[in-house]
Amino acid sequence: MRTPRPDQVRIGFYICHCGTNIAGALDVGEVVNHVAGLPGVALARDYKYLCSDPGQELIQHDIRDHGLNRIVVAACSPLMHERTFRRAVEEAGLNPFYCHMVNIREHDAWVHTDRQEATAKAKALATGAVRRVALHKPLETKKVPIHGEVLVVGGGIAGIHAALILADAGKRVYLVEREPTIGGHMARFDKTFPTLDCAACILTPKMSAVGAHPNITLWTYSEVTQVEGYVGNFNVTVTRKPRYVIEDACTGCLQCIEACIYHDARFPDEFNLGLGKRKPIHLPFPQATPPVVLIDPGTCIEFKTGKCKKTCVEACADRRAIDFQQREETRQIQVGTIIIATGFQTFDPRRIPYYGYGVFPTVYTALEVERLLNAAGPTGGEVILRNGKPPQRVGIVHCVGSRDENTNRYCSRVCCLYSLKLAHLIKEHTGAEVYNFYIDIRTPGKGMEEFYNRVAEEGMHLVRGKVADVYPDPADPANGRLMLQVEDTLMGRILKVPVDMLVLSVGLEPRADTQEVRRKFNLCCGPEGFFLERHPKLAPVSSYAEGVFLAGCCQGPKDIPDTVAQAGAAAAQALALIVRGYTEQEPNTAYVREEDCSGCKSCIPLCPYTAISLAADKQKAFINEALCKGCGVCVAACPSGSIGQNLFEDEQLLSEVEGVLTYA
Amino acid sequence: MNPTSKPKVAFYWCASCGGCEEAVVDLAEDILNVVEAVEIVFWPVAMDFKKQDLEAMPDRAIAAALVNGAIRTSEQEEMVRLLRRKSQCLISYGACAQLGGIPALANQFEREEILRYVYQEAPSVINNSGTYPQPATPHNGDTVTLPAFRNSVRALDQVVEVDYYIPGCPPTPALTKAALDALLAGRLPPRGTVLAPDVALCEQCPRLESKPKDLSLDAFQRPHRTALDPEKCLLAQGIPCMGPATRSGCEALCIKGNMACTGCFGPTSRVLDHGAKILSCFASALAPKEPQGIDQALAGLPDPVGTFYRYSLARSLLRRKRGPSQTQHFIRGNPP
Amino acid sequence: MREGNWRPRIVAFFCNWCTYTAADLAGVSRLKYAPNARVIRLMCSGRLDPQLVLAAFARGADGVLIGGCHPGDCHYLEGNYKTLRRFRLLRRLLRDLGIEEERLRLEWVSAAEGEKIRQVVTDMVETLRALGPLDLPGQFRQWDQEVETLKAQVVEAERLTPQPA
Amino acid sequence: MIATIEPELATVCQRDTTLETLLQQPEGRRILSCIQCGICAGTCPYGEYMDFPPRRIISMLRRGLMEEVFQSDSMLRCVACYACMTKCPRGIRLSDVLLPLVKEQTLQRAPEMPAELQRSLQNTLRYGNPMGESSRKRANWVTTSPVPVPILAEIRRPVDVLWFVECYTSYYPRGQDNSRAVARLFNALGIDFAILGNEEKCAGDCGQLTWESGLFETLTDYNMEILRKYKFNRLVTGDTHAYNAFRIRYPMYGFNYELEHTTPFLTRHVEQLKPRLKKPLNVTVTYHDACCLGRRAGFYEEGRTLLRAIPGVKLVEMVHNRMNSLCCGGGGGGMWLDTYFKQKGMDRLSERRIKEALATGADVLAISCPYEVYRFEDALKTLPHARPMRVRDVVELLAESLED
Amino acid sequence: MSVATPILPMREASGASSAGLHRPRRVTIDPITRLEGHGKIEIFLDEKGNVERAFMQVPELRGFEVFSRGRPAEDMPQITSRICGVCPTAHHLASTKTLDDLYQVEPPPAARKIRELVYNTFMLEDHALHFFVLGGPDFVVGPDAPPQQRNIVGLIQKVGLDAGRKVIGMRRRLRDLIAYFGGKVVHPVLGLPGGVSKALSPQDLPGFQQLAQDSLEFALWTLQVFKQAVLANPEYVKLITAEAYTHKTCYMGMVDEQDKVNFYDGKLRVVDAGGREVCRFAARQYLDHIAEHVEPWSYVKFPYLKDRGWKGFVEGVDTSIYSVAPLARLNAATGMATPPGPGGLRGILHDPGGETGPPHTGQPLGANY
Repeated sequence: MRTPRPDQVRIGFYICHCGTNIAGALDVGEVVNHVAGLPGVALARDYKYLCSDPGQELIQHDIRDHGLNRIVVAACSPLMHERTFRRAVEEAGLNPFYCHMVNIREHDAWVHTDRQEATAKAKALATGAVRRVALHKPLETKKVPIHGEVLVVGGGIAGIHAALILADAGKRVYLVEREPTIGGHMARFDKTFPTLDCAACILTPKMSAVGAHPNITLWTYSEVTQVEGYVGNFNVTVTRKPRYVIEDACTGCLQCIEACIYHDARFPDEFNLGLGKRKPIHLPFPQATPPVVLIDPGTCIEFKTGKCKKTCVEACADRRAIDFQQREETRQIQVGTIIIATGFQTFDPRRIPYYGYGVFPTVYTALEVERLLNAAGPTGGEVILRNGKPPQRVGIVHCVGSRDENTNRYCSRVCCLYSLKLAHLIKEHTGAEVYNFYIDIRTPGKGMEEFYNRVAEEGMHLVRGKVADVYPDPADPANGRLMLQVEDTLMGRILKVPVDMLVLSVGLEPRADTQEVRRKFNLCCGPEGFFLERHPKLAPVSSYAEGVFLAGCCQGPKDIPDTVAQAGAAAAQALALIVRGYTEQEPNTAYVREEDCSGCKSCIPLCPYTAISLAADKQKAFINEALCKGCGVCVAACPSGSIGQNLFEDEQLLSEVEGVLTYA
Repeated sequence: MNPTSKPKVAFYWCASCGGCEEAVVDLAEDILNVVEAVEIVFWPVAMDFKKQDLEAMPDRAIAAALVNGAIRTSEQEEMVRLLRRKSQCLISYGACAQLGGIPALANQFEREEILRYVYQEAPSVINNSGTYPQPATPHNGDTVTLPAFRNSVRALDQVVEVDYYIPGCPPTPALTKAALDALLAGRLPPRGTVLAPDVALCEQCPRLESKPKDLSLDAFQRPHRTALDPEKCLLAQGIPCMGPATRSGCEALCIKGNMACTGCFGPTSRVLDHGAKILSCFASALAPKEPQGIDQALAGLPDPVGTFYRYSLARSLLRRKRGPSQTQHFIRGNPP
Repeated sequence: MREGNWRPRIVAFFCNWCTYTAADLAGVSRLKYAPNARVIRLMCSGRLDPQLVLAAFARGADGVLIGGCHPGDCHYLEGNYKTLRRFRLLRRLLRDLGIEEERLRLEWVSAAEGEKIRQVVTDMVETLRALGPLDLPGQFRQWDQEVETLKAQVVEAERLTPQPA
Repeated sequence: MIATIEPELATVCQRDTTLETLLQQPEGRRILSCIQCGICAGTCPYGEYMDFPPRRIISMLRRGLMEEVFQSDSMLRCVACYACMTKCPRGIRLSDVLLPLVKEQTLQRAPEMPAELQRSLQNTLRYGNPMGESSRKRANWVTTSPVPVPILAEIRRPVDVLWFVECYTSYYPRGQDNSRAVARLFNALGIDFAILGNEEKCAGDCGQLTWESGLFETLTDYNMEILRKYKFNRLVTGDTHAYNAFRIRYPMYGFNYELEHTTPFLTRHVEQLKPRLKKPLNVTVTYHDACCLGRRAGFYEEGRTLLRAIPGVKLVEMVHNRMNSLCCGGGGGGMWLDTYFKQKGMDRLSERRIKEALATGADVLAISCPYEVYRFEDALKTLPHARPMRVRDVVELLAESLED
Repeated sequence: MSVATPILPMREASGASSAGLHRPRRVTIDPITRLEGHGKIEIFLDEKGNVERAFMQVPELRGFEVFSRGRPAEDMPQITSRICGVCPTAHHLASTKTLDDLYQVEPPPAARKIRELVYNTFMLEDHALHFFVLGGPDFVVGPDAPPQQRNIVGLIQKVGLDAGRKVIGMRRRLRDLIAYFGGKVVHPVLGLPGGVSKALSPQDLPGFQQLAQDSLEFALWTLQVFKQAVLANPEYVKLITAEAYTHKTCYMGMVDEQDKVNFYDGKLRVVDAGGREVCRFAARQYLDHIAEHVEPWSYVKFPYLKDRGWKGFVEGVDTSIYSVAPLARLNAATGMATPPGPGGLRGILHDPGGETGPPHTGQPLGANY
């Protein structure tokens, strides 16, 4: 193993106090003294906050004044600040990859209780790093070009907002939405808290902007089926489900719907959660974007029997937009960055049997009530129960499926506020007595507490207690009146509250197919199942996959303002990458030492990115640096040790192993 | 040219089989020029010089000493230290001296186990009085001595400083000739070099083209279980062939004999542990993904130590088996 | 290393994307566990060369812990499958060389499983404490005693014999 | 939160837990996390009759004001129906740990025990059954069984299934119908079974109504002794209370046999049983989920599977069913507190439940716990109802349909 | 292991404790040379200078029996051949035949022929090595020649380069045949249970046939050399037949059904010093007939005839010690299986000493040709 002569290497060792995070848990001075004595170490120092500007300047001065050519920083995790210190070292004129970090905070100070042991471990880890960095070679970060296009997955408010920002910035955006129209959950809401402005009024202009925007290619009723490649160079396969209507030809005149042989709408309308009816050929909702109808093969007679008179086709004779032969298509696109905005799904209250959802007709979920309240909804804004009568007494139960060991442990953050909003709207529409059964009213955010006071002042009954049982009111079981049994914990009395209508404020949870989507985009999931952000505080919209960003409720429950803020942030970060035009990739790619390679081809099949090929003329293996991701699998498998890996050379790792095993 | 001016050369063999001596004899006609060029002052297999002759020589009198065989007994250790003292250039000749060779497989067993089995428990031995070879046996007032039997087998450079290595079991005549010529002409590479190509055997293997670029094995085969295709790469047929991890230089003799390479030329200079390296290469080439499938695929390698460290156990990172060995189980007939 | 204050030393090779991040998460969540594991970061568990495992043992490690992503989650698609294959064979090799199989351990840990890091390290320290020290460097010194005696004599002899002019 | 046992905890809680030490144990730490949501009080059938429903008990415990709680008789009104524990969003094991501990202190401080409860507990201690019948008559019902019922003491050989019959199904006639049905079913399935007969004593679940009563201890030691005398693969019992005592409390005393209740046991053999169920019953049946089989043990669908296996049975559901079922009021000593409850002006839960059963218009109320047959038949007598309704145990209905 | 005990002048063993005249003197020969294997000879003389006791000590042990445990069966032929690098083919094929026995398989005729060809070729070139390189110098250069001369180098200088080249060339051609089939000549790899790993391709057959012819001539030429160098020299003949070099032991050799010498296969036949058959057994039953004796002064174990029991290092008709190698092969057989060439071997052995009866002369010196 050829190691440089010790006198050439002058190592600067820096250990950070990180306030008291590190200094509080281990003896920083002892580590400095120990490392100062190691071969090759020219300078060893500790400092309160190395990642601060003065801290970085300290290092830069030392490099110049003491002629240091290697830097070891013992502080937090390299995943946090390695880039920071490398940039600082580079500015001081030293190759950034002569800088190496030692994780003595997350892996040592924060997780060990015995101060002596933690100090010994810090010394060992530092020794390992010092020996390793002595063998580091100068490297250049690899600049990988970034495609200018962006893929936005999910057409809810998050996807829409992100797409618009990017498109307005002049970038080409592919917006892929699984439903026939964009709009997501927000399109179903009536009003939005706390300002009570109508959801459609603030959403539809953005939707039509998306529909009309030259830079946005909108693919609704489509799904991403495969993603390959890496940041800057993703090639994505999108499958477009057949609408049996040609998008470009249809102008949304809806003649075909009238002409459909089903005179009246008979089938449950998914958009209105089954409360309203629709025909086989239908438009999800009036402001749907693109304003293009679609035919549901499950209910259209032509698909069942093939003998329908196809009156719809006649109605669309001139434009001939209807095409029963339409088949599923797949498209390949090349994008530089991806924004995941796949949203959430509401908790299915059937999982809590004692609320009687699906058993008692007068029990509704909050989303269904949003449709009832909505002027464009199935009842034209009239809150009419399934038995046709308006309710006099309405109970709203908070935290359905949230803050509960048996369902979801987390608080869904938005239910209290939308429950108050529903309470206000129901009272406004029907004048009914409204009871809100809550555990804690949580109103974080601007204008929320004021909204709570305003709604309370309108005479809502706020009962602090979780509804324990729901059963038909023994007094008149006939017309669906329900009895809610609940303890008012502030009064300390069990109440039996008769209501005509029960609204369940269901919480937000990850979509059912989260695991499948996670694998496609190489993401990670947190313990509750939402996509895991790279860092909860410092990188909330970046994911673990480089160049893939998260926005909206797919990353965790949040309200519309936060969702839009995140969408903006994700768009900004994507834009940052695109504008820069390249991403810097750690130069940790593998390389074949040609004179040593025997051409035994053992490495070739191991590379999942097919980066290794046989140089035909020389019968030697060759690694295409652009394709190589730096996993190092081939390096470990090369039987004659002829493949090296930048930044993770065999001798570097071996010296690190020797170092960490020394006894401090 | 009077004999004294010719450079003196010595050959010696420690725990060896004499195959390396044969390899020197196999220089055939070339041995004549060698004999012309040098004066062999010590070569037990072919010349009657005695230990005292060696001891009588002044230090560093021998230009080059080629020592083969691993170090197993104290006498061998003594001889190599003596040869080191007497030679300017000590050359490790053959796999045993370089890596421990096949005798080093004994490092999987303890000293007492070996002696007890060889002299007591072997089925052919009748030794009711329980005699064992003794370091000293008295004989009317005098004693007859035997060297000590070390607990571990060592490669040459684990006992004395070694200048060059000529690999192989045995080294090929061509390799030996090239080394001797280089020695005589004084054009020797830096100390510690292995005098053989530093590239794996596949480069010289006639079957390299037939090795697929997407080899993915479902199982390792045992040579006597499959009909061996004389043209196709043996590893591609599932036979564990150490070629990819072993130095070239032997011109793939075993493969020309239609059998797999067993790794006698040792690893390339960049490899720290021959066995671990080939294990990594073989395991990475497997196809199954879950543990049971993998274990089934690996059933074709029942003896990892014997296959991967056949010639290099003494120079492996772990050097020998630790703690009480498994032999007791063998002796009572139940496998470990 | 007297038996008294011996503490098992574990070299932990963690994959950068999953296990190393989980260890960071364990840190961020302030989970407390034994300080015996010293973590070395690799880009993928597939980068771990069995030679490094043996080198770790040979240089004094009492146990080696390999951390990789769950099968199917590897950031490089299949790196962890190769780790699993090498691991199954390497354990058998170690067993045949008298090193207990429990000293080498492979765990799949995803980025969100900080708690699993705590459990695995704590459990492995217990196992190693039961197994006792491996201390190969000490074994090597002990094994080499048998050649030290003769070496001393030869050096002594060389010192005594007058060198020819 | 079904009363399952945490994997890492061998039993629900250490045996020697007291209210003082409770908060240091894992179960106690969970109590500290109670968010006072009131669902336990809300769902408690007698919630409105309690000064200190479970929620208030926890808040008083956390403030150290338990003396005041012990003075009130709230915990005497707890019928251990597991509703509060099942719905608790923090997963606190109220009915298993906290409430029995409080009930014990309440009883110790109560001026005098309700007479009927006092007598039944003493009977259980002295005669091994709450009825006070002689333990030598426990196996008399065997003579009336249409099929042979082997008794372990007589056959003296290992058996596959040890059938732990329990008190109500041994002594009371309607209980004996249940036993005879079970015997016929075992016989039809060719099960190698035997009973302890007179050697059997009450498993003591209801006696256990208080956490650490000496009574329970003596019964447990006795039963463990008897069980150790014989060799068997699995212990099957028709009594849901005994089943849960064996499952949750007995492990603290070393019980680790295979254990099953008759309902899930028969469900496992339903395919074998179906061809033998020849006689159609042609009745509409509504199934009452016994608290100790449903909420406490998690067996909801098994009873219904058996009922659907019977030809001519139409199954209808009551409003309160499965995990939201309404208790018959017999648990936690409630069996012997009817008079006491009446004095306190509390309506009887069995009547509440019967009303709901009648509302379904079913002919038969199917039950799966031996306590319920008396309570519901008694409630049917006191409640005026137009359509006649029979109360039958699931096994009785199966036996009715079984070919001779 | 072919053992030749060279004749050496008595010489004061250096380092031997010869202090004081009355103590018996001692001669140490360390190491023994011109043979394969390590050895040391300690000779103790009585006052009159006669040999009182001699020890032939083997100072080396590797323990093949132990470290072969746990190895896959099919690897054994390649491991066993490392017992000896001069006669690897013998051990290799012996181990291969054991695998045939273990797997209960019979090699096809072609494979068997290849094995026999390789083995016989090996016998020829190995004996040539002994006759010319190892033992030869004693006769050609003379036993009293100085060590610098008494070796192959001295021999070639005496008999001249072209004879030397003839020997070296012939051996190389023979060894190339073995390398053709076995991949390598030292530690061949052809042995597989139930056959060999490589076949003979037709175009190479003529070459080998020619080689067979040349090797027969070479053998006869060697015979002439033996006659001129050894038999023609009365001093040597006297020495060979001298009492000191005659061992009357039992003789073991492999014979075919007709009791003719066969190198590859057959039964092992043991005759005693008087030529009477002691026993005959298949190699598989070796444990019933052969046992090993252990002495404290040597790492080697001493095989002996089990039926007769260990009787110490004695010779004569009823000793249990048996010798192997060429002389024993002849004594144990009734003759060679192939017709003798002109002036066949039989003639040689009869002339000296003129004893009649089956050629069981005990001349170990002669045993090596």
